[in-house]
Amino acid sequence: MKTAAICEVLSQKELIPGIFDLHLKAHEITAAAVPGQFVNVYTKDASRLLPRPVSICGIDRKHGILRLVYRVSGEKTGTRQFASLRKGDEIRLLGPLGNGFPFEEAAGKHIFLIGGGIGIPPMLETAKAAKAEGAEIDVILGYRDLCFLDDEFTAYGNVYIATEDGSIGIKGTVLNVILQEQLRADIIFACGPKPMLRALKAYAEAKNIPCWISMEERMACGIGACLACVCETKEKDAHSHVRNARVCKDGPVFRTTEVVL
Amino acid sequence: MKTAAICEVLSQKELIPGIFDLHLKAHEITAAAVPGQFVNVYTKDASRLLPRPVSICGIDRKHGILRLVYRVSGEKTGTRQFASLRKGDEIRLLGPLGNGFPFEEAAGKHIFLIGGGIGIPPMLETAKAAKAEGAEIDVILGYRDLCFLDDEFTAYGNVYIATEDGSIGIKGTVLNVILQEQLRADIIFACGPKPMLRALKAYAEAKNIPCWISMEERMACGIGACLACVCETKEKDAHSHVRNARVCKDGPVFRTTEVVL
Amino acid sequence: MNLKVDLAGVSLKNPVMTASGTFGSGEEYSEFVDLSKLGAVVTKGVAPTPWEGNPTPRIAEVYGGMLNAIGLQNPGIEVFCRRDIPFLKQFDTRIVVNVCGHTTEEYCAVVERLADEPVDLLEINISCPNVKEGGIAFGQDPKGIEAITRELKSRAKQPVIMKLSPNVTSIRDCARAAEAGGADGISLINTLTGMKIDVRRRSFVLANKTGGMSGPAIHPIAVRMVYEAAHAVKIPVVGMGGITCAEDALEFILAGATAVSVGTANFINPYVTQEIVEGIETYLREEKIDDIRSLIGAVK
Amino acid sequence: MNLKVDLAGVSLKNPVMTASGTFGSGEEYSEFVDLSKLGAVVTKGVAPTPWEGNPTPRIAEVYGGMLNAIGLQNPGIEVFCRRDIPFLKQFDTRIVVNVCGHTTEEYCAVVERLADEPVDLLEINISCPNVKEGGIAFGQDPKGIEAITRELKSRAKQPVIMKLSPNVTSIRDCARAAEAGGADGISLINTLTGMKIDVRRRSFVLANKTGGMSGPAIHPIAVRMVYEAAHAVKIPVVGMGGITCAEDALEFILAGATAVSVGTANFINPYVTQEIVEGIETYLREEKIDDIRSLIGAVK
Ligand SMILES: Cc1cc2nc3c(=O)[nH]c(=O)nc-3n(C[C@H](O)[C@H](O)[C@H](O)COP(=O)(O)OP(=O)(O)OC[C@H]3O[C@@H](n4cnc5c(N)ncnc54)[C@H](O)[C@@H]3O)c2cc1C
Ligand SMILES: Cc1cc2nc3c(=O)[nH]c(=O)nc-3n(C[C@H](O)[C@H](O)[C@H](O)COP(=O)(O)OP(=O)(O)OC[C@H]3O[C@@H](n4cnc5c(N)ncnc54)[C@H](O)[C@@H]3O)c2cc1C
Ligand SMILES: Cc1cc2nc3c(=O)[nH]c(=O)nc-3n(C[C@H](O)[C@H](O)[C@H](O)COP(=O)(O)O)c2cc1C
Ligand SMILES: Cc1cc2nc3c(=O)[nH]c(=O)nc-3n(C[C@H](O)[C@H](O)[C@H](O)COP(=O)(O)O)c2cc1C
Ligand code: FES
Ligand code: FES
Repeated sequence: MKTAAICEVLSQKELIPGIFDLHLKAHEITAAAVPGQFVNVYTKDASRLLPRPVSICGIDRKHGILRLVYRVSGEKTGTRQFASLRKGDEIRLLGPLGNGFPFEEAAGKHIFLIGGGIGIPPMLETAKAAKAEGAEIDVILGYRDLCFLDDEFTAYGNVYIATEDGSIGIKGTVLNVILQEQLRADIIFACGPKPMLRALKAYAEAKNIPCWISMEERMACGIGACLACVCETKEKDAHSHVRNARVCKDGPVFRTTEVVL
Repeated sequence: MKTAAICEVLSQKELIPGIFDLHLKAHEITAAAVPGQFVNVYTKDASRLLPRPVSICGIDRKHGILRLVYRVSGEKTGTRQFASLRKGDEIRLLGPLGNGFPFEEAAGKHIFLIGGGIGIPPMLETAKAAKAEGAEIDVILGYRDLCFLDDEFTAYGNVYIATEDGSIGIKGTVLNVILQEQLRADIIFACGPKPMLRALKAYAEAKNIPCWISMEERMACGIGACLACVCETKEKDAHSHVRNARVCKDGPVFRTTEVVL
Repeated sequence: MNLKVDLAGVSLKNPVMTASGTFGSGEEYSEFVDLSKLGAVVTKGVAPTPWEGNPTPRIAEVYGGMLNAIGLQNPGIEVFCRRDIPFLKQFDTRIVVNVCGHTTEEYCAVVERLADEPVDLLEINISCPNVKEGGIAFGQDPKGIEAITRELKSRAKQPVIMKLSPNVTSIRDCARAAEAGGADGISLINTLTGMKIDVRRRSFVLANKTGGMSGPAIHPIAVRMVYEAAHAVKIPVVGMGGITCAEDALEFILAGATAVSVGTANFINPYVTQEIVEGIETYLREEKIDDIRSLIGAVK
Repeated sequence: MNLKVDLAGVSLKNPVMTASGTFGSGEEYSEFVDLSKLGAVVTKGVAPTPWEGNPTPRIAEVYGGMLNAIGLQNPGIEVFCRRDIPFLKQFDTRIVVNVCGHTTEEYCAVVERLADEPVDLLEINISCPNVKEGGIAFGQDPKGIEAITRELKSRAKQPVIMKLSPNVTSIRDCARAAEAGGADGISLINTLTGMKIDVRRRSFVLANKTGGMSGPAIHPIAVRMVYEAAHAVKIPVVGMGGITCAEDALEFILAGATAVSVGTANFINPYVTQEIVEGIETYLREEKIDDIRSLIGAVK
């Protein structure tokens, strides 16, 4: 069940410059959410109307606490406004939205959980869920330079890090990690920038490893009605029969074999 | 000197339902302000752009404290937003604007200070200034039913009250008070709804008493540039030479003999 | 208290409809709104065959609104009849099918295909700014409007509402042209053509360069056009553009609209259509007005 | 770093001007802004004789903007020449006089009267939506635009910029008409005609019923029109409509404007024009661009 709700801010802190960690009271949303889904976040300022889609980073069903980790994308942005939220403030959300990672596929398997940059947050709750399914997990995280959330992944698997400048972990991309460390997996779940997803798609398809990736597109409705957020698919999509699936509803998680990147 | 400044809220309380008393830190504005002037108040919400003109109710030059008393004019209004301001919040002001009452004319005279409804706030600082000039003051306040600020006027003169329903003071209008109490004055300063101003203009002109009134009109610039806020004058106005003076710059205070109501 | 209005011979339980393209075929929003509470559901534009629409990014946020250049992606009339009409028939609301095409023939094909379907009204989109052929090309020229209206009217079984473009010098002339062509009603406004440039990337934000502007920012322009159109023709007018609350909707009705459509606001608050119906009820009660019809065009 | 641009043969120290009618004749704003820092001051529209303008209320707040129906109140050209030109001459900025009239003759009278005044440019307002005669009546019809432009050009000593209305089907045609009539430049957009209704009082908010919409809400429409106009003609284009910051101004320049005018934003922040000049400087520095002229029309 999707709900539009006004949620109370429980806490917010800045993890590294520009990356914020927001905890919200959102009982109805956490009750329904699964890892890999996202929520639409609305600004208070009435001059900005469109939602900001943000992946769910943590689901605490027992306490009804939703965790979002997001990047402020610039000055005069909606996310800049979110960054000024304090304990006790309110913010409007719509969610949970989209399909989530098929973590039940991970049951008993060896899996890669791959996150690049601001694509890392959704992998955290996915790691927790996959671990609960008994998966054996290699977590591979790609950063520009400064790391965030990496320490929290150690509870769920082996954590490998790549940084663009090599300041931490391996210099290069997540793919450099896989090759250099000679890692292997039965299944891949990933979220990150398009070039990373493209490289992983090629890698996974070459090795015949089932791979699911989370996609990004500009959104308006967030629920599949407006057709703003499409991505190209190999086959005709179920909705419009034209090879343009809706990221917000048919995704954001797709099998790499379904989509054209 | 007019300044546009972001001001800190020192306190805000609700005097009677819907009427708010706001104290702001506004050194530059208080340094320049005189009674009867006003400030433009801007909303935080970027979807509402025009300023709300609000008369200056109190000027504490020593501490740089500006006092505004205003009415919330409805739901979904800018003033409704102002009403949610708390100590420590910030709000953008432009001021001081307009000309103010010529309280120096009151020196040693017997004067009426007349306020009707939300026209009462500017009369408070005017009372203080007139008293400092040695005027003898009759304050006549008209309310619908509930009174506000009335107790504060007692420091400056005799206070008479009229209410529409007669629940407090004399039943009727401020003019009923003057007639019933047989009050007399050398000079009148007034602010309030148009029908009241119209009645006072007639009264003052019949009795040949110099009378200054503060006018209201929709404003955009607040400084005389846009020509939104005009009122009809008897003679050609100084700016456009067409008998349309600017309330924000040539007023808001006019001699009754100057304007057509 | 009566909320019922008559739109081109079709009785709506209240004047609140959805704006085409913002509400899909109702399914997605049925999770939030009881569709039976709405005057009508207006569907996304449908063409004779599936259309894939424009490349992404298809939307951009602008001050008080958005630009869209979806480009009328749709599954075509066959899938629509098989899937979307039966879905909507489950609800006690009117079905308005929004029709698009590249050519007069394509519009006609859709209209003819719908002849025996349980559809209440047709809204003809001759004002989409985001497709190369068809769309706005038809809707900016009074002669073109009259011609296509006449063609469609000769084929349509259901009443025909022509959806007009605001990107014109004289909305009055366009409204009169639709009336002259035999339209049973007109609806307006479609989106205003806009553009957004990313000054850092020095490129257009939308893949399509331009897009249609919608949302509260366009409301005053839409109200003016509805007022002008309503005073130019005798056929009923559907008002839309930037409605976010009951008061916004009532402005259109007072300006002369018989019904209204709510678009972009759905994206901000998925419950909004039903809330607007409730808000109109509250208004009528507070203002002691018995019949909403007494408000239509009441401000002159 | 060069901020200078050439507008119809007149060199501006930077491309930031004020929008007519929002800045008076500069005096009021000179308390906040150093006028010598601006590319030009564009004055309020001036007619041959004093005009008293429309009844009040003349303005209304709308979402992301405002409606105005000032109706061109102005003191007439004689007072203007005696009082406002000498005031502006104190500053090191260009003087652009905005000209209005009810008839072609009235426009001509102002233009001729200004022949020997120290005025740099003339901006001809043929697009005011708020006066009964003149104004927009001239500006919505390409033939009319060409005719009045030709008439004025034959009399004007200064370069002539025709100010176009956005309330048209084809801004390209209007731009081309101005060019054909000999205009030295065009400026756009004037306001979009809008309406606001007070649903509780059931009356128009403006005494004039309709008003011109301005402010950030109209920016995307204005950018689109400037882009279209700039690609339709060779003469320089002045872009305006909803500019509130340097980025908004730069969108116009990238779309093809040689200079920009800032209007409604002055009412919200009286320092804004100067801040925009500074913001453009910062942008050029950050983006390592030497010459603003390389940005004009750079996004295609
Ligand atoms: C399914 C999904 C999940 C996401 N999860 C996260 C997350 O967990 N953490 C995080 O930091 N970011 C996430 N993003 C990206 C995030 O949505 C954008 O960074 C954000 O919308 C930018 O908004 P803004 O207010 O900073 O920028 P503005 O420039 O103010 O945004 C203007 C408009 O553009 C949209 N927009 C701008 N950039 C993007 C983008 N990259 N993707 C989609 N819309 C965009 C905004 O939503 C808004 O509508 C996710 C995106 C999607 C589609
Ligand atoms: C010189 C002057 C002094 C004033 N002093 C006071 C004061 O001390 N206390 C007080 O409570 N009110 C005062 N007012 C009235 C006050 O400006 C309006 O009540 C207020 O602007 C309404 O804004 P809103 O946000 O409540 O309404 P909204 O409906 O949100 O306002 C929409 C727009 O209309 C304008 N507007 C609406 N009503 C008025 C009005 N009556 N006069 C001018 N503009 C209006 C608003 O400024 C805004 O631009 C004064 C007005 C003027 C002109
Ligand atoms: C994303 C989106 C898609 C749209 N698709 C259509 C469409 O298919 N057919 C149509 O006639 N109008 C379409 N429109 C226009 C709307 O129906 C409506 O006329 C316009 O958005 C103004 O109303 P609003 O401001 O309430 O959104 C679309 C609008 C948006 C925002
Ligand atoms: C209060 C007001 C008065 C205006 N007066 C004039 C005028 O006298 N002549 C003119 O050509 N344009 C006039 N305009 C239009 C502006 O110059 C400008 O074209 C328009 O407002 C769009 O710019 P903006 O959104 O930055 O305000 C006026 C606009 C406003 C808001
Ligand atoms: S955002 Fe509307 S369909 Fe995805
Ligand atoms: S508000 Fe602009 S002249 Fe008074």
